[in-house]
Formats: sequence, structure tokens, C-alpha cells
Amino acid sequence: MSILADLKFILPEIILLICALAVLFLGLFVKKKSILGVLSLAGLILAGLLLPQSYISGTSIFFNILVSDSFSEFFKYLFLLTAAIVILISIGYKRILKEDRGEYYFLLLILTIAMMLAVSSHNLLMIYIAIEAVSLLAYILTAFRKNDLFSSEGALKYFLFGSLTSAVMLYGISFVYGLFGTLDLSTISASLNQAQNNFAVFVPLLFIFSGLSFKCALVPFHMWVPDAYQGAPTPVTALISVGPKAVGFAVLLRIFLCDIFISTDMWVCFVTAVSIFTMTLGNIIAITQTNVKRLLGYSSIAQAGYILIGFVVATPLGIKAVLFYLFTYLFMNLGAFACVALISESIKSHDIEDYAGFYKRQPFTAFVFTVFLLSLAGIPPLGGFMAKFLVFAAAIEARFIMLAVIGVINSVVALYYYVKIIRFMYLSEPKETPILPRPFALNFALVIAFVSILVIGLWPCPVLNWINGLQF
Amino acid sequence: MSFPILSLLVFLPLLGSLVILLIPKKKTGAIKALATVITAAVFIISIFLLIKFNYTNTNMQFEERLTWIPQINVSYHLGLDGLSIGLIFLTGLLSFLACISSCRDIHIRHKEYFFLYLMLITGMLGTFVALDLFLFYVFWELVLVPMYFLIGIWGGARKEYAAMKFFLYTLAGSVFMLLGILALYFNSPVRTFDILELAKYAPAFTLGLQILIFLAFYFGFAVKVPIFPFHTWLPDAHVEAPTPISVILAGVLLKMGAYGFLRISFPLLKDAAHYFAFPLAVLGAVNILYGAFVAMAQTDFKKMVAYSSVSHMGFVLLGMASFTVTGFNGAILQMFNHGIITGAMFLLVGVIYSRAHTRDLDKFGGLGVKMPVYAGFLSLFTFASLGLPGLSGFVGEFLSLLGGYYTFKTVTIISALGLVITAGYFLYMLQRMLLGSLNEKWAGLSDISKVEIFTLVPLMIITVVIGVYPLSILKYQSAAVIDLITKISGVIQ
Amino acid sequence: MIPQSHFLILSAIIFCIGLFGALTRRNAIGILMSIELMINAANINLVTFNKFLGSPDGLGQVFALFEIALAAAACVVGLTLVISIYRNAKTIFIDKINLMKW
Amino acid sequence: MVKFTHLIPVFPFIAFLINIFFGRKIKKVSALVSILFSTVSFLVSIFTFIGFLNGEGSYVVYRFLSFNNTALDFGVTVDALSCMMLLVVTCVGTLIQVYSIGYMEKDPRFSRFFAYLSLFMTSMLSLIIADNLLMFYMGWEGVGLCSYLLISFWFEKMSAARAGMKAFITTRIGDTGFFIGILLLYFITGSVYFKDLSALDTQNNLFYIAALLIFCGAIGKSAQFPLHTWLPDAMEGPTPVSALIHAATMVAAGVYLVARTYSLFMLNEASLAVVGVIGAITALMAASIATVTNDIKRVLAYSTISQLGLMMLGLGVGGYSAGTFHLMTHAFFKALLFLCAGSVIHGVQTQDLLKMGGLFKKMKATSITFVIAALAIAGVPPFSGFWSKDEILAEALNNGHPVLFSAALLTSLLTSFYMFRLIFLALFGRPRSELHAHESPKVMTIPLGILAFFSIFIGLLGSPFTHHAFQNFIAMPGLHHQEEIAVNYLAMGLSILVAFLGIALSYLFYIRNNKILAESVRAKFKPLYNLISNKYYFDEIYDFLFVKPALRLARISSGFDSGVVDRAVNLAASQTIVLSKIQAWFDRYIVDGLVNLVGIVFQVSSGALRRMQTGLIQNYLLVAFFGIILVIIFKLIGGN
Repeated sequence: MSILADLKFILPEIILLICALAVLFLGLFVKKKSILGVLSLAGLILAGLLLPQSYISGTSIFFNILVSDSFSEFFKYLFLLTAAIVILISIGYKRILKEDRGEYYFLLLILTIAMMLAVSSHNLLMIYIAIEAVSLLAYILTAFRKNDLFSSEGALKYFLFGSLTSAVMLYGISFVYGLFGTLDLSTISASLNQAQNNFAVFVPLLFIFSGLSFKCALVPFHMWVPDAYQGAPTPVTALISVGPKAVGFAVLLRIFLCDIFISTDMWVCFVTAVSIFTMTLGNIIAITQTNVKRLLGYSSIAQAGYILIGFVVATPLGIKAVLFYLFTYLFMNLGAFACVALISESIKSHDIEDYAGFYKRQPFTAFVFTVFLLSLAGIPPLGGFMAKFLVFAAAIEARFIMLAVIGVINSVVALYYYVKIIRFMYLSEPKETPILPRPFALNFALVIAFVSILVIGLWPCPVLNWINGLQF
Repeated sequence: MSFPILSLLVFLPLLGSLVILLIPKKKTGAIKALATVITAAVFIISIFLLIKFNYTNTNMQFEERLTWIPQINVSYHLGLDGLSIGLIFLTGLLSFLACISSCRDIHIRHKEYFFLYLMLITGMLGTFVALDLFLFYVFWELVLVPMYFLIGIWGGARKEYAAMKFFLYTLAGSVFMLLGILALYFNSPVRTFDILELAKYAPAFTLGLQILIFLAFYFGFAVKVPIFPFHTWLPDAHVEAPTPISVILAGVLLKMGAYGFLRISFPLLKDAAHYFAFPLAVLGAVNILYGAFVAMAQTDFKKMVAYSSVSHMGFVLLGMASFTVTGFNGAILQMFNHGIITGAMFLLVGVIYSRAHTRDLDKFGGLGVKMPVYAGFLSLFTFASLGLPGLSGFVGEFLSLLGGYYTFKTVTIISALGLVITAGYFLYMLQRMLLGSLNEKWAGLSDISKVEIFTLVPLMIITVVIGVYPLSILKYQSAAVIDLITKISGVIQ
Repeated sequence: MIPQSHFLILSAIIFCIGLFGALTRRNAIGILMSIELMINAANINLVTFNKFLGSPDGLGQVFALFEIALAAAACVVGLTLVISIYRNAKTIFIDKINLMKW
Repeated sequence: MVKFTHLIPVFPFIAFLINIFFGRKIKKVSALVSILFSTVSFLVSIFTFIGFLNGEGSYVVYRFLSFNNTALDFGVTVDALSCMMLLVVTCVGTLIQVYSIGYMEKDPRFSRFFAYLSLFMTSMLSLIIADNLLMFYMGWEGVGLCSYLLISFWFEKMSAARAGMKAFITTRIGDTGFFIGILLLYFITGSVYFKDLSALDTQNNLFYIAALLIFCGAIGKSAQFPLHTWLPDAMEGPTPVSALIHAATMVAAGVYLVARTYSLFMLNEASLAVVGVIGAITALMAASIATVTNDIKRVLAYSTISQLGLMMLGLGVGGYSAGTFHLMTHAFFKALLFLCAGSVIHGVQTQDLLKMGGLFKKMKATSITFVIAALAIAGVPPFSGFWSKDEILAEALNNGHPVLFSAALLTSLLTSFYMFRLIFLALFGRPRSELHAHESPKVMTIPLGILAFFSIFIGLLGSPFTHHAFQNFIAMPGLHHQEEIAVNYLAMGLSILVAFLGIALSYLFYIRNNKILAESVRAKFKPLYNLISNKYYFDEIYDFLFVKPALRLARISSGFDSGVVDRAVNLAASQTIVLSKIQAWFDRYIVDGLVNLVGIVFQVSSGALRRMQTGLIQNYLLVAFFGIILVIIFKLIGGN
């Protein structure tokens, strides 16, 4: 099989690349910048349409570096959706300067490609490169508001933290290579089975896990999250709260599905502890936050803790729960950040107290924001509930009862701060009521997310069917 | 499949709430009219169900079953039996009356109010007819969100605190219930959420497992009932909530907890239920006495009524813990009666509050002269509430105690002392409200209006009718109760 | 021939120096350099293993090459960020950069 | 024959509904409505009585409850006892309602008053015809409710409002015992029907307990020792109410209850003894208090307590027919006494005996009937009270209860003494203050006349002249009939003797105004006098036993005025309130506090944990690094 023949498997990525270059190029000439956004969207949609034709289940391509399977297809859809919604948010987001728009969309699309490659890679080398690419692009996007100290500071912290952990991860990978003489995941797992408990194997794997934990923002690799989230332009915050996190979990899953990391008590114990700490710490610190973006940052840390439950239990249901959770999380988190973007446009503040009486200014935004927050809190019949339900179901099924109990207690604690935002929006009266028009694209993004959340909550069958049909 | 009347019943309010979203905010008249029509329709459907209901049949009636989420065996399964028919009627009635009261009592943000209010009704009705645990849980939680807003936006001085407390408290309880549901699901040989299906498998679980699951459900239900010491959300929520919402809260929401015990905990986890019978009875007695004592010390009229709810729900608990036909009948009847009577009490509190803008009992006095009709209603419902024979409250308490006495003599005798304390604080309230010389401050108060009378009269009629002829409502449930007891205990006691 | 362990110890020492530097340097550029050290430690490992495993595909070396390129890219991004922060905050001492906290 | 007995309570209920809903429209007509319907009840009662004589019996009306294959049907009891009570209550009730037209004439809540009276009639009549304990209990509580409503009828007066509440709660204490008794009885016998009680013949200690618990209810309702303190206070209500409820009918319900469940008491001698002893204590105690009380209505109230005690005594010594006979005669003459007192109060606008005097000339009709009633209660032959009281004395003697007999005899002495003390102070002698007395209107005096007629002659029904017709009529069917229908001349003689002795003594004291004698008696029996005039220090005893500890705890002693009768109950109530306050505090700060504490813990820990986020990137890195090190250390320690 030749490399050229393999190209058809990465057709969507190629389309995106062409689109990205076109956007970058057109950005220099086009006056009406929204065209760039539309063009990027068109590229994403086209890529999405081509996606089903571009894979044959379980084919290894490019010398086994990439694999084309339904698992990666799922995540590719997820990233395309994420990118599309983020672009919709960005189109109306005025704090990104017009002259930078071309680069902005370019970076977004390239980031999407990197994420798509990361989930289809089946080799530690490729995994490392793709993740590094995702990170670098995310740093740049975070720092995109050049003249904003918050933006630069957040990006610098993000960068330093990311670089250090990726160096650690790389160091771990180098040892894995030394131990097994290969970087291919299946080959490693074949020779790993005997040596799972070995200390020499454990530490490199731990290093790799650390690198991925940074992506997933698990405790104690979570500390960049609030700062980066607060500093980044809100659409970018939306993106990095979903995209790279999903990449982290996808790669974790990929490695995990190759029987690496599992079946030793030590790992289970360790990941359980990480899961518990992640959700508890995230939730508790979120309680006293006053900046909405920071609050949502901590909330996304906590969400990662719930998702990790699916890993801990290591059952088919657990895996499905993780996928389902990520899929739902996409909509609710992007939706929430879209609302934050919209609201901050309107009131020029991220302070929760300034959200007072927002229901009067923009009833629709306040309403959907409430729905997203409630969904994040796991209130039925919204999608977030279904996701949490599956995660806890997996925990109960595998008899991780303590974990489930801590999880549900956490979701109660979480309710407090989600409702705090709602309380300010609905229960307080506004200081002033200028009603700003909502950009159409943003509205559209909100509607998509809102409808998806409702549909996932009330009629999750299609998503469940899809996930059930995935081959691992 | 026959006409899905239960779905119509449950989703009609939701439909109404969506329609309300389409009505412009300014047209409050249209919004009120629509909400009233919808709740009236719900009430009519509930009466229709009452008429059509065959009470000799212990099976589920008007059953509807559709697949919902086949991947995890969740079905959309609704049904009605003797345990729920009374509560459906109660919900239909109270939501209609509270809606009328809302039209008068709510002065701001009508659109949102009625939107949430109708959603709330859907949640409550759904909880009582759902036969699938997943669906049950969805409806159960669906109640929380509208309730949060209804207390939080239209409530009193400490509304935000009360609303948040209510929300967190009940959610904390119900998430444990969720774990219990999952434990049932995964331990049953056939993985299903269907209550009727699970009833076949769950009783075979080991005692240890049953206890664990029972406790999980217990937290969920105990918060709602509420059982001491999980009751502290109740006085805050009741006091801060606007009148119609207090009516719904006390009238319907508290019943969801007790209903949960009867529908889920007892038939499914019968060994654990027997295991916990004594603690439940003791908690019932604690509720009765503790609630009564605390009620006595209150100076806020509404808070007093709220604590009296704690006390009254103790009888429900005691009746249920007895595991006798008598006790169960008493408990269900007491649930119904408490809904009617306390609903009326809160309406009456609302009447006086809307005029005097205070609920401080010490500030009233001698209102019997100024508001004779109001005094009449208040006295009637007070006496019904303190369990005066001939009025409905007595029958429920009597049967609960009778059942309780069969199983737990001492506990029941101690509980019976609660009757004296109850009489004490209610009369003390009457004395401070109606008797004595008129405080000149209230000389300008007008007596109860026609609309208010209209909301109270149906409750009054029911109170009296059940008091002298309890069979009128008991007949709907007795077959189901016998069936339930047979399932739980094997023998009828 | 120098045994494999010597290379590994060297790389470990470099890694630790880099880690120490990353954790202690106040200057952002210094931290950047320390991280480069850590990456290079990994590179030494990769090349060493390739050599001692004797794998014909030269995977370790390829990886090292990729890594050098990536590190360069990372360095560019890092320096850009440092410049950006310098423009906004007039400092590159990271103990001064704690606008966002708690 | 048509079954219509169950309609008897329905008629007054219709009157109640009409008056309560349309009272303000029909105004004075409401009295006519009430009277009309209770007259109908009276007529139906007569029909029932005739029906009973013709062999009609009890029957079932409707099914009240049904579950578990057992059903509880509500029916009516038609037997001698219920017929007697029906006739008495409807007759006295109707007369008192007629009287009330005059008495309540100027009251603004005229129709409300009649509505309550009708409701009372409903409850009382359904209590009487009840064929099971549950229905009985319903009526029982219903009369309690009406008693409450009517005592506090003039609720603008705080004392009236308090008295109503005190009455309700005190009786409710007894009722709770009664209620538990019903539960207990249900579980021993599986039945709450009276007819099943008479079929009991097994000896069982539980029956003894059940009997005592049921007697608790009677103690509360009939104001027996030690729950008697509410009745004197209940005199705050309008006088017709005192006459109807707190003299003739409701308070007698306790006696009726014991009579109804007599077969249960018969099962165990001890339970009967308890009834007798409590009755004796009450009778003596109340009678002695009555001798020193100066409020005309309170004298009558204590007299009522005393007479009720006497009835209990009668029942307790095995005199079933004696007790019920006295119940009947007492209803008439005590109602008459109260109505006369009401008429006097209506005339002179005071209740203080010491301010009255010489009213005989001004209020002829009232005074004559008053004297008749006093003669009746004092036990002067041939007035009705003589026959029934004599019957009790005879039973006590015949059945070998000398102590109880002496108590009853002493009570009789005291009764005639205090009764004539009242008569002499109020009606005879010189007026002691400026009073503009006037005779009451016809509508008040005519009922007095009718009642006076009954007070004189009703006793003859149970006298040897009619061959003890009443006793033969009332005798319990199926009960082993041990009552000798023979005249006990010793008892009769002593009875007559003490009656006249009492009258003579009070004549000496109050008409001859023999101050020296009075003073010497008073001096000689000073301790006793003090004891009695302080109502036997009941309040102080209650105070010491129950209240003082609570007082010390709560520092609320200043809130209570001394020497008031209701002190004990008030203090007990405040003790409860203190307890409830403590519990409320507990609820607010401990139970709720714990919940809030959880919230605070989260808040505080959140505040503390967020300090971890210093904003300095190297701290972040350090945390992450330590995370890795920690895991490695664990791995090293944990090994494989």
C-alpha cells in the first residue's frame, strides 16, 4: 500500500488544510471578514461530509502510524463540531481584531487538523507530535489578544506548564521505546502484559499519563486551567475547554484500549484517587469564584473528574459513558462559553455580580445559559444528566460504590455554584438594561447547542446507538 | 393501545407552558387565562380518571408503555393504581386552586411564573404515574428546577437562601436515590428500570444489598417527606415561597417522598423494609412530637403551619412503618388529607398576609370580629388539622395510629401524645389570631373575598365529606393496599 | 564501548537539571532553556536506545529528529509569548506575573 | 317501621348549616331555625322511644371504613340508655335554646351562637346514638369543639379565650387516653362495637387497662379529679351554654361513656373501684370548694363537678341504674339552676353572690324555680334529686361500700349546705348593693317553668311509687342483674336527714346571719377552711411537681399571678411552650446549623483551597511535580 493510496483516508484533513490556507490567504484581501468564518465553516462541513467515506474500519495507514477506525471517526466528528461551533461563536465576537481574523481562523482549522490526527494516531511518536501540535496552536490562540496582559499571562502559564509536562511525557516515551523497542501501541501492549507491575515500566507510563493529564486537566495538572481560561479570548476558552481535553481523553482511551494502564490494582487505585481529587477540588474551589470564566474553568476540571470515573471502572459501559459524556460535554460547555462570550460583549464584565438581572436584558440568552448550566449540573431531562447517569451507572455496575457516592455528592456541591450564576441572572434585578443585539451566528451556535442538549437528554438513542456501534 | 390519557394529563401542562412562552409578556390576562384553563383541564382529567378508575382491580390501569432508550432498557411506562389515583386527584385539584390563587397573588413576571408553574405540575403528575425508575427520576428532578425559581423569584425576604437550600437539599437526597436506582438495575437478573418488572426480582436480593439500596432511596425520600433530621429545608422553603407555591409544596411535594416509599422502597426491598420498620416508626414518632413542639414555639403563622406539616407527615411515616393494611390505608389517607388541609391552611395564611403584610401571630388578635367568614374557615381547617373527629384529618391519623399500634405499641402511644400538643399549638394560634380584643391596627382589614372563598370551598367540602364518610376515598386505595401488603409481608395484617 | 547505562545516567542528570531549572528560575527565558534541557535529555535517551537496541528502522533517531524540530517550534512559540508578556507587563520575571490567581 | 333514629343528629346539623351560612341574612330568625330543628329531633326521639318500646332495635346506617375484609359500619344504638339520653338532651336542649332567645337578645353574633348550639346538638346526639367507640369518639370530640367555641364565644375577653383553650386541651389530655384505650380495645377484641363489649366475659388484665384508659376520657370530659380545673373556668361562656353543655349534657357524656361501656368495667372489680373512688374524691372535693365560692356560676360549676362525681360513685359501686338515673334528674335540675342563675345575672348584671340579696321580691318567677331546683339538688323529697341520690346511697350501702357511702352522704350534706347558702345569699336577706334587678322576659321564664316541672316530678319515675319504673327500664339487658329493687330505709332516712341538716346550717349561717357562729366555725376549722378556699392547693401541688423545675429553667415565674385557679394549667402550658422553644432553638441552631455547617465547611475549604492557586506558574509546576513524585513514592512503598 502506497502513501498516496493512504491519502484518501485523510481526505477531510486535507480539505481542512486547503481551506485553512485559503482562509489565511483571503484574509489578506477580503474586507468583509465574516466571509472567512463562513468559508471555514464550509470547509468543516465539507470535511464532515467526506468523513464517512474516508475510512475503512480498522485500517492502518502510513506505516501503522495512523489508524482509520470508527473510534477515531467519532472523535473527528466531535472536533469538527467543536470547531464549527467555536467559529460560529467567533464570528460575532468583537474582541478579536478584524485584521487578525484570517490568522485566527487559520489557526483554528489547523488546530482541528492536529486534533483529528491525534485521535487517529496509533503510535507514540505520532501521538506525541500531534499533541504537541495541538498544544502549540492552543498556546498561540490563547495569546491571541496581543495587547491584553491577561491573555499573554494566561498563555505563558499555559505554555510553561504544557512544555514541562510534555517534556516529562517525552522522557517517559523515550524509556518506553527503550524497554520495548517500538512505539506502536499494539506491539507494546503485546509485550507489556507480563511486565505490567514492574517499577521500570510503571514510571515511564506514569510520565506519559502525566502528559495526558495536562491535556485533560486532571489534578494535580490542572492549575493552568483557571488562568488560561480566564486569559484567553472567550471563544478560544470554549475551544480549549473542549477540544484539547477531548484529545487528552481520546488518547488516553486509545492507549487504554490497548490494554496499557489497566488490570493492575495500583493503576486503578491511582486513577481513582486522581478522579476523586479532580472532581472534588474542582468543585470546591469553584464555589467561591467570582469570575464566570474561572468558575467554568474549575467546573470543567470537575467534569474531567466525572469522565475519569469511566476509565476507572474499565468496563465497556464505562468506555461508552466516557464517549457519551465527552459528546454531551461538547455541547453544554461550548454553549455555556458561547453565552459567556455573548454576555461579556453586552456587559463588558466577567464578574458574576454583573450578571444581575440579565434575564431582562436578553431573555433568550439567559434562558439557554440556564439550561446549559443545569445540564452541566446534571439535572434531568437535559443531556448532562444522561451523561452523568451513564458514568455513575458504570461505577455502580463495576461496584465502585464509594466512587459513585463521592461523585454524586460532588454533583450536589457543583449545583451550588452553577445555580449561583442562575441566581444572579434571574433572582436579582438589573442595574441598567441596555439590550444589545445578538449576532446571528452566535445565536445559531446557541440554538444548536441548546437543541442538542435537549435531544440528547430526551432522545439519547441515536447517540447511544452510534457509540454502541463503535469498534475498539 | 387505547387513548394515552395519562400522557395527556402529564404533558398538557408542559404544552401549556410552551404556549405561554409564545404569548407576549405584556398580555398577562391571556397568560393567566391560559394557565387557569390548562390547570382546570388537568383537574377535569383527574376527575375523569377518578370516575373511570376501577378500584377493585389491583393491576395498573390506563397503562402506557413505549420504548424510550432501548440501549439501557428504559421505557416510557405510565400507569395508575390505587396508590396513585388519590394523589393524582389531589395534584389536579390543588394545582387548579393554586393557579387561581396565583392569578391574584402574583404581581410580577407573570409569564415566567406560569411557565414554571405549569412545568412544575407536569413534574408532579409525572412522578405519580411513572412506572419506570428512570422516568420517575426524571420527573422527580423536573420538579426541582421550577420550584427553585418559583421560590427564588417570587418568594419572601430570604427567598434566595430558602430556594437554594431547597434545591441543594432535595438534590442531595435524590442523587443517592439515583445510585439506588442504578443498584437495582444492575443487580436484577434482567436489567430493567421497570418498577413492576423489578418487583419480581428485587425481593430476592440478599438482605445486605437490600439495606444498602433502601438507604440510598431513603435519603431521597426522607428529604422530601421530610423525615427528621432532614426537614430543615421545609420551614424555610414554605415560609419564603409565595402562597400558591406553599400550597403546592405542602400539598403535593411532600407526598412524593411518602409515595416513593410505597411505590418503590417497600414493594421492591421488602426485607430491608421490614428491617427498617422500627426505626421508621420511631422517626415517625419523632416527627410527630418534634414537629409539634417546634410548631408551638413559632410566632410566624406560616412557619407554624410548615412545622405542623412535619408533625403530620410523622403520622404517614408511622402508618407506613406498621406494615399493616390499616396503617397503610391510614398513611395514604393522611397524605391526601394533609394535602387538602394544609393546602387550605396555606391559602388562609396567604389571605391574611395579602391584607396585613405580616404573619406574626403576636401582632394579630380579635380578627374574629373583623373577619368572621375568614375566622370560620380558619377554625374549620384548624380543627381538621388538629385531628378533630368528623373532619378528614382525624380518619387518617386514627388509621395510622391504629395500624401503628398493632405493630409498635409504645411508639404509637408516645405518638398519640402528639395529639395533645397539636391541639395546643393550633388553639394557641387560633387564640392569637382570632380571639381577644381587636388590634386597632387591623380595623381596616376586609374579610375574605369571593375568589378566595371559591378556592377554599372545594377543600372544605372534601374535608367534611372524608371526615364523615372516609370510604368515599378509601375505596379507591384499599384493594391496592391489600395487594401491596400481601406482596410485602406475604400475609395480611 | 561506553555502556548504555552511562548515557542513561547522563540523560537523567540533564533531565533533573532541567527540571530543577524549570522549577526555580525566575526568568521566563531561563525556564524555557531548562525545558529545552529536559527535551534534550529525552532525545539522548531515544538515540541511545536506538543504538543499543540496534533496531534497523532507526525509529529512535527519527523521533529525535522530529523532536528537535518540534522543540524549535515550541521555542518559537515560547519566545513569542515572552515578548508578548514583556510588551504588556514590562517584565519577564515570572514571579511578577500573577495577575490572575485564586 | 321506618328507621329514622339516625336522622336525629341530622336535623340540628341542617340548622347549623343554615345558620352558619345564612346567619347574617336571617338574623333573629336563626333562633327559630335552631329551635324548630331541635324540636323535630325531640319529636323523632319520642318516636324512637316508642319504637324501642315496640321492640325496635339498633341498626346499621352506612359503611364508614372498609379494608382488609373487615369493615366498620356506623349505626345507631337504640336501647334504654340511648333513648333516655336522647329525650333528655333534645328536651333540655330545646328549652335552653328557647331561653337563649331572651338571654342572647342583644348579642351581635346572635345567629353564630345558635349555629354553635345546633352543632353541639348534632355532636351530642350522634355521640348518644353511636353504636361503636369510633363514632362515639367523633361525637365526643365534636362536643369538645363546640364547648371550646362556646366558652370562648365572647372571645374579645381574653379570659374567655383562654378558658376555651384550657377546656379543650385539658379534655384532650383525657381524650388521648381514651383514644389509646380504643386502640387497645380494638386489638384485644378486634371490634369497636358496643354490642361486642357486652359479649365479653374473659378475664384479661388488658381489659382492665383499656377500661382505665377509657375512663381517662370520662375524667377529662366530666371534669373529674384530677382534670377538673377547666370546668369552673368554662363559666366564662354565656350562661345558656353553661347550662346546656357544662351542666346538663356534655359533661354528663363522661358518665354516659362509663355507662355505655359498663360491661367492660364489670369485667374487673378493680376498674369499677377506681371509678367509684375517683367519683368520691371529686364529689367531696368539689362540694367543699363550692361552700366557700362566691361566684354564682362557679358555685354551680363546682356543684356540677360534685354531682358528676356522685354519678361516677354510683356507677363505681355497681349502681348502673342509680348512676344513670341521677344523670337524668341532674340534667333537669342543674340546667334549671344554671338558667335561673342566668336569669339572675341577666337581671342584676353581676355574678358575685356577696353583692346580691333579697332578689326574691323582684324576680318572683326566677326565684321560685330557683328554690325548686335547689330543693331538688339538695335531695329534699319528693323532688327528683332526692330519689336519684337516694338510689346511689342505697347502692353504695347495699353493695358493701361503707366508705364510699359515707363520702356520698357527706357530699349530700355539703350539697344542701352550699346550695342553700347560694339561695339565701342571692334571693333572701337584705340587698347588699345597689342593684336594679328586674324580672326576665317570658321567653326565659317559661323554659324555667317547664324545667322546674321536670325537676319536681321526673324523679318519681324511679321512686317506689312507680315501682322503680326507670330502673327496670334502664337495666342493662344481659347484665347479671344484682340490683335489688328494694327501698333501703336507712339510706333514705340518712339522706333526708343530711338534706335538712345542710339547709338548717346554711340558714343559721346566712339568714340568721350568725356571725359569731360562723366565725367560730371558721376559726375552729381554720386550716381546713384555708385548704378548701385554696381549692386544696391543687395548683400549688401541680406547681411543685411539674412546674417549678421548668420555672427555674426558664425564669418566667413573674408571668404568673398567684392564687388563680388556672395557674396549674397555665404553668403546665408555659412549661410546654418553654420546651417547645428549646426544641425550636435546637431545630434552628443544631439540626439546621449542622446543615448550614456543611455549607460553611465547603465555603471555607473553598476559600482556603483557592489560595493554592497563587498565580505563580512555578508553584503550579511544583504541585504537578510533587504529584508525580508522590505516586512514585507510593509505588515504591506499595511495591508490586
